[in-house]
Amino acid sequence: MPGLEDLYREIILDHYRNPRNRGELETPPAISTDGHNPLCGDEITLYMLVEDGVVSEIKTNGQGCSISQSSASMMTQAIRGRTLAEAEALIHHFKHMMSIEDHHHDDPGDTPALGDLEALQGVVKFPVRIKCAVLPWNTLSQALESA
Amino acid sequence: MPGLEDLYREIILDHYRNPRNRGELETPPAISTDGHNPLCGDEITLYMLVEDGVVSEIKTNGQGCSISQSSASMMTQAIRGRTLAEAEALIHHFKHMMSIEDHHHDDPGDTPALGDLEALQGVVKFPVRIKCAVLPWNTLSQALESA
Amino acid sequence: MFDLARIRNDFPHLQRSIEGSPVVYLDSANTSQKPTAVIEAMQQFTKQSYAPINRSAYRMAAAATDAYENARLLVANFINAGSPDEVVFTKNATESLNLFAHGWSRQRLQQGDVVVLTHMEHHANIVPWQMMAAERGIDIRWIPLTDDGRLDLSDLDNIVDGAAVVSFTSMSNVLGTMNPVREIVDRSHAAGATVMVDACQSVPHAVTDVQAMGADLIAFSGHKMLGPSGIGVLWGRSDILDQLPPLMGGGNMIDDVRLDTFSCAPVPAKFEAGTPPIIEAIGLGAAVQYLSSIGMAEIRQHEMELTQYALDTLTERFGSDIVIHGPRNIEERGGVLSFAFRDLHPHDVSQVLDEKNVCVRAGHHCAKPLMRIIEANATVRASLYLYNDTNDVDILANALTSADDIFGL
Amino acid sequence: MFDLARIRNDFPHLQRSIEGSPVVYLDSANTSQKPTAVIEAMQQFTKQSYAPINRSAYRMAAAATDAYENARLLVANFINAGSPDEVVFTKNATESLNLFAHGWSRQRLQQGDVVVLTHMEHHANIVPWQMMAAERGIDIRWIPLTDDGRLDLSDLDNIVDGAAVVSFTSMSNVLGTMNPVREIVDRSHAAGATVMVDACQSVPHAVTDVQAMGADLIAFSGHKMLGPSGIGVLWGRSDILDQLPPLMGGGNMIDDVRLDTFSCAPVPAKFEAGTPPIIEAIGLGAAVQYLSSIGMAEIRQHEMELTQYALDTLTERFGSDIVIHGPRNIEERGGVLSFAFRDLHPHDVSQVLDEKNVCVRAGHHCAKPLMRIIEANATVRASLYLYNDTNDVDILANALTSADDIFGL
Ligand SMILES: Cc1ncc(COP(=O)(O)O)c(C=O)c1O
Ligand SMILES: Cc1ncc(COP(=O)(O)O)c(C=O)c1O
Repeated sequence: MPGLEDLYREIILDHYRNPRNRGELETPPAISTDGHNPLCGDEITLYMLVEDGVVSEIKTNGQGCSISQSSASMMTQAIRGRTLAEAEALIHHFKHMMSIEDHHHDDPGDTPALGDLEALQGVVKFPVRIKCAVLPWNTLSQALESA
Repeated sequence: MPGLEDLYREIILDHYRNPRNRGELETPPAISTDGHNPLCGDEITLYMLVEDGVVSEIKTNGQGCSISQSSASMMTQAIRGRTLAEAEALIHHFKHMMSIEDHHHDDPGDTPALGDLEALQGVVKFPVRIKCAVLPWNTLSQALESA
Repeated sequence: MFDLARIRNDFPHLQRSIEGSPVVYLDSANTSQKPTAVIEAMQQFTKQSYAPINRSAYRMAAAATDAYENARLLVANFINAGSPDEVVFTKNATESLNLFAHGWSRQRLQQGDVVVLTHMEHHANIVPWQMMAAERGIDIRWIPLTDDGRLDLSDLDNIVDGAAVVSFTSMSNVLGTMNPVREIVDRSHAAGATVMVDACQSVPHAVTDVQAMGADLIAFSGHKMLGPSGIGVLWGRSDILDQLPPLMGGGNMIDDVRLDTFSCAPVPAKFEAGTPPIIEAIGLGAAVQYLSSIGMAEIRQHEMELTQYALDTLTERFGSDIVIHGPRNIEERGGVLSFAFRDLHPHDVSQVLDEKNVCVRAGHHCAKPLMRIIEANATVRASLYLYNDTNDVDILANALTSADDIFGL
Repeated sequence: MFDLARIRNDFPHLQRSIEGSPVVYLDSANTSQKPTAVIEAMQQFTKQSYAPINRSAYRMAAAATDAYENARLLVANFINAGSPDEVVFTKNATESLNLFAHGWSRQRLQQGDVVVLTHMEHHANIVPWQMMAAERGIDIRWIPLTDDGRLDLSDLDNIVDGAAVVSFTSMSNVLGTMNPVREIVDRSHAAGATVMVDACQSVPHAVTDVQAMGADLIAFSGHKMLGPSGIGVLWGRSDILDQLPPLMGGGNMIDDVRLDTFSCAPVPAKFEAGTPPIIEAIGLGAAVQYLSSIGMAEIRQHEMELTQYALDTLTERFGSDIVIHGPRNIEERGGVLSFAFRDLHPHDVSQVLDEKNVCVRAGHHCAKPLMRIIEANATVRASLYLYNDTNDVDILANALTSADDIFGL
């Protein structure tokens, strides 16, 4: 059995205790999107401001477990300043890491590095928690659709 | 296991092959009542003419197995000429024999003898067939209610 | 390879004998016996892995959820569904049929809209529509029968013309007739109808490929295909299931619930309110694995041969004393033999057969409209499955002769 | 006598250990484990007696029908029903609740009619009524909660005034609160309402006497009371069941079917369309026999003691770091302990507990409206049953402390 240390890496707990980019943005000009996980009740609201095809501001709000919260926090860091295409690529990249998507866009040219997010790799060993990690990303997907 | 000879007594087969009082009566003055057994599809129509509190005429029609048909045939013989109260008593008596009623009106004064019907006693050993034997009697019960 | 001796050995209940003579089980169209593989899978799961599914997050619960979802995948593969999400677990085929009939009618049909059924439907594919006819003013049209017990398709295009729904059985549970499913589906689709197939009698006995079949939805029951009681399946194309409202509300089928309103989870959860048949899904999964290990084509082949043998044997032995319903051509029928024997009532025939431990069903087989049309208030029905053999048929035939002794004919 | 060691021995799944440490199963409010008696009864029946019920007439089929009806009788006696005909087998409590909510609404309720629920209902007793609110224009009124998680009955007479139906849970699956059922029933009856009790959480844990309870209908599930998945119960007074239309149509529920119409069989068959959960009924019968052999009063006594021990232990160990929902008075609560632990998310708590093989549920427990009212988006819930002991509680408490190491609090 994988140990809990695989799940609760120091960097994850850090993002959980000190979430980055937490809060709201004024809508409009920003857009807001709600996501939730019916199994555990986690809820997230994502605020995103897109200017010239670039995510210039992104914030999240809501309630959730350490995994969904830290995933959201790290996601905002990774996404801010990215183009919409890069954001899409990152979503696929992340879902691939979570082993819920087969196809990996492994052309390094258009796939930004995951950075801190690599720490969430251990979640794969705890399949029930994958949904927690992916919640912010699914919400981002939705947000991009309406952007 | 009880043998089939307990079920298919000669007298039963005789009533099955040569049903008594088969046919219809004009309604009115007679009343008619339908009964059926949803399990096996048996259907019976009972015609009854009541005059001065006495069942002066009774006939049955329909389709059914040897047990329901012979039971109907014997029933018409036993009921014809009886008062309504006697008919009621016979129903209870018969159902008691079929072991589906606890209380037996065993005051011989008001309980007519079952006669040929005693031959149906063997049906009790074949519980699935009890419903067949009782079908005409339940139909008679209903007819008496509306009489 | 189709190894009959080994197959028979897999079914503990068929090993039984009553008063020295073996049990001859000829009632599989009603419900089938269960192989050890299914019984063991359910027992092992209950003893070693039982836990809630879709609700709790600990490993045991996650493993149980995986086992349940794996059963869905096994069933999906068994019928060649496009995705496991198209497979809904219900309590039986009857719930599957009601789910569609009620939901679709309430969601989409108006007074005067037409639903087409056939004269050979089981009550489970009639009564739900009659309920909706009463509630919503829907009209029911019927595809009639030919004299030899097949669907009379000569006027089909007229009958389905303008119909909103066509719902019909892939195989009659009374006549044994296997219907030309693809043809009816295509002609119904051409008329613009949504098509449901009651596949209760075919899924257990032949290869099922929902994509090749072309229907929009199919329904079947676990207990007729070696699985346990308490579980049925509704398969539907995802765009249809997305539009279909749930029959029941409660836990698991929701996305969110507030005091004033609720929203639904995606399919298939939307249709699985409450704690589902967990142990039963494990059993059904084991059943389709068992069936696949033998091969559905091989099972169909065996049943065709055995049905031919039964038709030949009974006709040779009893000539005009026996009237067997349904088509003669073995390609067009399954292993269901409904018959009338002399002028004896089916109930009496079944009683005489029971004396020899031959288990057949006597009655209307939950198809009363059909019975009235074929002018029988009941039939005797012997139905065959992979575990039956020619010896079973011989015992049936011998037992029938003993009716002579009793009824002195 | 209540012999805990022996009881624990009766549950094979509780004998399991994962990586050397025993499984501590604290999720019985979700679904219970099954004793050998139930597993064996189902297996024996499937191996030696499986046959169709209510359809065929041979001895094996008659014996299976008797076994099924005997299970109904056992359940009827278990809840002190006036007659076994008042016991309807469904697939789960959710179906039982839908059956009543949908049927009664469609048969008897009009736009503007009032149905009263409580803020502590499970989705299974909310969503079916919301569906009917949308379909029929029914109004839902709510009985609110007190601060300590009991029903606030101070305004009850006003709330139920003019209500057609009052439907409420006998015990909250989140707060553990046991409601004063008889009082609510009487005051609702006084207002002229028909009363349904969702008895899912009380029937498995305490003596149930439907006649003493006074309600018109109750619903519960087999899988929470040592029985298998795939079976639930609706009990109703016969005059109510007579008036209630069926939820589904099909075989077994009919009296007659013609092309243009059908008529219903008497209760309980009217509500049991299709092949019922046969093997599951056998299992549920064995479950109530097992429970009765131990004694429901004894089980309640054991759970009260254990719940008190758990409340004391957790409060002593963690003081204000743990917030346990629901009433403190042990007479007013069952063995369900929902809590918040420090500021940790319930999902993380359950993960840490799982590491020690402690199985608890973390989430909204299918009661989202309640969760919003108590301002938690989730709780950790440990729930106790007859097979739990003080050692289980100690392991839970120890496992909670290990959260410190991980989250460094
Ligand atoms: C209070 C209550 N009502 C209803 C239900 C629904 O029961 P089931 O899922 O067995 O249908 C549950 C169980 O989750 C419950 O706890
Ligand atoms: C053709 C057909 N449809 C529907 C059913 C109903 O199946 P179940 O009773 O399992 O719901 C049956 C089985 O009796 C059947 O043979």
